[in-house]
Amino acid sequence: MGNTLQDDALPNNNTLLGADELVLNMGPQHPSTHGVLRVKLKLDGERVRGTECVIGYLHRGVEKIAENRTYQQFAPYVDRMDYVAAVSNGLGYCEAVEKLLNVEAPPRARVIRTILTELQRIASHLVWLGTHALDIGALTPLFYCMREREEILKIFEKYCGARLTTHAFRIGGLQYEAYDGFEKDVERFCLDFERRIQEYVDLLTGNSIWIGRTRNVGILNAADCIALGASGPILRAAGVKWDLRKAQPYAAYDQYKFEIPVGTNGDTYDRYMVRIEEMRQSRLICLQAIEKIPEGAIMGKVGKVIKPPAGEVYHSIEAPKGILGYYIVSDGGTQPYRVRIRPPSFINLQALDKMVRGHLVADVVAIIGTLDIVLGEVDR
Amino acid sequence: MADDSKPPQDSPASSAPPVAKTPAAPASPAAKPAPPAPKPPAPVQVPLDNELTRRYREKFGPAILDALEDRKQPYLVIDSAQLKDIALYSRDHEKFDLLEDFTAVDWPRREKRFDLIAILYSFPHNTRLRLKIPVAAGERPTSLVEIWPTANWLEREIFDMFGIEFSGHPDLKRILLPDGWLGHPLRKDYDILLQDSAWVRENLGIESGQ
Amino acid sequence: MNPTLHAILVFLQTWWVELTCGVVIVAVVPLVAGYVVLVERKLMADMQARLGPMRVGPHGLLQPIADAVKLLIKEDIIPDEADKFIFWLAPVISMVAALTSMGAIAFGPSFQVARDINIGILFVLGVSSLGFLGIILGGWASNSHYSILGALRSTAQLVSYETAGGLAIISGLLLSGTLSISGIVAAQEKHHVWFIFLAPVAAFIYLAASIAETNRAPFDLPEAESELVAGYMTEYSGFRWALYFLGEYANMIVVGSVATTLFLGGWLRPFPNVHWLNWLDFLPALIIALIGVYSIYRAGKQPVKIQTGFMWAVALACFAVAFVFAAPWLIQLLHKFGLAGSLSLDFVIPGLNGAFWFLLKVSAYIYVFMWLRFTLPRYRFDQLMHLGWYILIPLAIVNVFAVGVAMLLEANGLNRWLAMILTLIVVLASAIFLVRWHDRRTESASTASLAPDSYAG
Amino acid sequence: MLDSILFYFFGGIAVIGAALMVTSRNAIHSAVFLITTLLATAGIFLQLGAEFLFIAQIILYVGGIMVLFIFVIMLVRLDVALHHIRFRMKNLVVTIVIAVLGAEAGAIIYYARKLPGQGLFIQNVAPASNLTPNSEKLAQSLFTNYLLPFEIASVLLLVAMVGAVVMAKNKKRSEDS
Repeated sequence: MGNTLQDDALPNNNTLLGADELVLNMGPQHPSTHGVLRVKLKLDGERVRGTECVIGYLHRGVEKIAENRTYQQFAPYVDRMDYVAAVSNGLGYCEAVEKLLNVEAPPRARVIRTILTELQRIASHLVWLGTHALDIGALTPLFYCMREREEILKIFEKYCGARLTTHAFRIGGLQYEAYDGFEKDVERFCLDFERRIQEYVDLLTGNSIWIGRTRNVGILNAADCIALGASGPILRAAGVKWDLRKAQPYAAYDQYKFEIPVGTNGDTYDRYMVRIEEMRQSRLICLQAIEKIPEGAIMGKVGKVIKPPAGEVYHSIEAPKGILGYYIVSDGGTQPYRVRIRPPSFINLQALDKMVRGHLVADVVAIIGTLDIVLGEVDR
Repeated sequence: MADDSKPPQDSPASSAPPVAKTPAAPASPAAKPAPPAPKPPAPVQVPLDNELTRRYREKFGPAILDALEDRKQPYLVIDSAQLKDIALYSRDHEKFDLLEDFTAVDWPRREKRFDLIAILYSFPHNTRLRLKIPVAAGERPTSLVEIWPTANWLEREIFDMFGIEFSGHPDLKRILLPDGWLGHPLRKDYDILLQDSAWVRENLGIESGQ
Repeated sequence: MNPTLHAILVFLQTWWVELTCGVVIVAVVPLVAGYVVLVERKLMADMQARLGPMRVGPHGLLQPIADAVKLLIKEDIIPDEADKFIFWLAPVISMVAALTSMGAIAFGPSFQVARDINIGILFVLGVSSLGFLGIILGGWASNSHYSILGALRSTAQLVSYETAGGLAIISGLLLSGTLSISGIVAAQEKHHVWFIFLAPVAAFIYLAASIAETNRAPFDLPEAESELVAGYMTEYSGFRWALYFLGEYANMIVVGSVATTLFLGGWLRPFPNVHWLNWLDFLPALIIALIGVYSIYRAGKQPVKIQTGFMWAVALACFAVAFVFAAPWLIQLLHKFGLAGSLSLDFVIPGLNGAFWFLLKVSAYIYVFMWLRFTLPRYRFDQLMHLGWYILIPLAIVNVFAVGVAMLLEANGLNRWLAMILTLIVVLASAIFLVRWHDRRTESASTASLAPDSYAG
Repeated sequence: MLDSILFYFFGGIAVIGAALMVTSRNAIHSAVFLITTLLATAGIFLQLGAEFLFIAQIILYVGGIMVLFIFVIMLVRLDVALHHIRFRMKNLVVTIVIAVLGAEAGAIIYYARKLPGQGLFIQNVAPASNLTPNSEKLAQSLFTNYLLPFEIASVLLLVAMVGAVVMAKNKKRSEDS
């Protein structure tokens, strides 16, 4: 780690062989860096000898903003970090503050939260699948994925009026009751979705080009994953059967049965298979959850003004991209003294260097895709 | 040795305001005075004495300054001089193999104004432990990169946001903010106008754009 | 009479078909290329559960024209560090090569610029491969890393796949015994079979090679969008970019034409020697007329009046074309009633119908290109090279021998189909062997190269 | 008439291209002008009815060799190489070369007059359109009369190719170890 490219200036291309290494500047405006990631690649021919990530183009100082907002005011900001999985961000934040307050959301709220979060996981994985396939040159899955994601976003829209940055949850529970027909919508989506997943599988899983492009590409074994802090599907693809939803259940996950898919090889293909299977499991969780949503209140005992007692708390959830943690320090006031967000994308991105060394430029694209980063979250 | 849970020690001993002590934030006429010190937290934290902390105390003795529990989440306050040894011990013997997060909190009125927070997770035991390392303003704590490679970017972020330099870090430079940025934003005395007025002075040739 | 004028008149009298065809090619190909793009977008949209261009004209029918206008009035950017002369020259080379190579293509028995050229197919291949010069020079002149990587990839790809494609063509040429385009088609007529059935492996190899030569997915590495932004044309904008783009689509038409000529029977209609299928000659007029009827049907459904008018115009154009196609038969009909005197247009039938069948086959070929593009992910560069060198080229060589052997066997009295099937079995067996062998090779290579590196962090 | 127009057209382009190739400073520009010259020569072949020669010129020289030339020029720093070539006696060398070439050209023109036939400047040529197509004839003579030289040339090329591959592989292996 910590490789530095000394020579920042790009050499004239007339001197390609004169310079042993070619520094290729990928991004921040590049079609497949998923936003504004900039990667400086040290190339030997087309083989990558080293990388340096330059990030921060999307930095908005979210953690600083938190110090100047009340607890409720800050909640919408977290949606804007991982904007393809806003609901998960909100869940993590609300639960962290609830822990700080020592309150619990009522059971009904927790089940609805679980359903929405799992739908969001599917949506996030769909965005990942579409863009990842697009990076590898398959144009069509993107549109199929967007078609299904649209159904999920419609449910979100019906539930809280927003599609992308939903701010669906409130500290202490929910603001909105599930709308009439919520269960039916979710059920319809879930029943339909199995068939839809099969479409992606048909297009990609057995395709020899897809296998050639992903198998043995960007291998990250379990030890490396843990050392580099890589979590989520990346860790599971390396064969570690670990999921925060099982290890330290939050929301209502302890009530549902689901499997943790794991890979063996830790390569791009395994990560693909793990995420596909995760979508299936999320679908199963949703189906179980809508079976019986408990009746009752949706808001816990939280006052209009949130003033947690001084102290600190760390709470993390299994976001679609990995461990999403919130470390919140309170000084007893209405505004948090410090909010630290552990963004999974940021930490997963750190593994890029290790994964791409020795691979070709084309693999860099595939590996950035398989890391499933969202720059809004990396840069915060 | 200060910890935020101990109100008597929270107020700084020296009378100089903390702003003057921070080398990376140049004094600016537009800089606001430091925000008022946070109210001393009520003692929600309770001393912790379980097997784990006993083992740590046994091994490191005085380097474990305190062992507390806050909302059932345990944490150790440790001496920054012993950081590396304790980290190594945590990883290898206590099996805290994942450095889940590494960050800092600024307490400007305290003698050692920063707390480094290392959040450790153990896959075998499914437990978390927080290490809290008080660090003074000019101090250079040891880098954890060799123990947990994931600390690389996290330490860069701490440096970027708080100006804490780590000794032994392979490539310590700003990560989220541009290289020419002034000051370290997550310090409590950071003034957002600082950057703005510097830019205005440099590019427009006037004293302040506000 | 003025001798100069006389000379010019003689010249025009001798060469009018060629001149007309040339002008038509230069004038029409860009437009056709634009509409190929539209068709591609529409097909892609259809396969991807969306609508595609719908705004400009009914169903986006005027989209290519809007695109062309947009590209024409766009700012023409030449990078500061670029080599201006070459930067200017490169797209021109690309476009000119594609258009020139069309000169030898026979779009029908009488639609050909270079009619007498007896090396027709070589001409098409050689001249269209010059388009790569444009790509390489453009990539170099842009002075950008993405461009030069695209140019390098392009060169390597050209060298590998031209070889495989050339060998595949040789298999076809062995069967036809001539390089002349009309000779090849005549040979297929004489043999009573399209060469794709006699040399299916060669046709397949040529399909793969031609996709690679036109830089289309899954072999579109020189311009791989997600890796090299736009490859060699990263720095191009406006109409220079459009020239590259048109060159690419014109090239698609060229390789489609070569494949059609060599493997799909050129301008011959299906079963040209079966007389009871002669009614197929009437099909072109019927199909075009049906398109016109469908346009009228759609015209009623257009939301805007001007679009309705446009659809009517399309319908009328279709009917006009259909009428031209049907004219010889109408005149024959008139003859029956003794009305048309000595007028006869029968000589037009093979020409017009030939052009129709030829373009239909080319379209089908291009459709396969598009279909593959929307379905398959992109190869990686080394995989592309391996596919070319380790599988396609050896297979093409084996296939050349196999076709030769089959012809020898046939000459010695064996049934043609039996000979063909026997050799095909050999070729397929060698294909399976090559793929197996290559898979094992790469597997061992990848594990070997990854092992020492995997703990570098 | 058309023939001579075309001939002078292509000939002019070939000469101009050659001159520009020698004089231009940029190696890629030189290559482009060389391509122009080669294409113009190919055009002359076509005008003479030598279709196979024409397409061989295009495929081999322009499509093959020149692409490789450009490939190499793109990869190698030629500006540096040119610096090394400058030496003190270059004017003398240039003068000698020009003198030798001039003498050679003069000698050819002088002696050509004395040759049987029409000499260097042929006055009456058969129109190209009257010539018979010659691709098949070329093939026939290559594979009958000149089969041995043809095969020897092929084997030579094969040897060169294999040799190049072997050399490249050896270099790579020594780099690896």
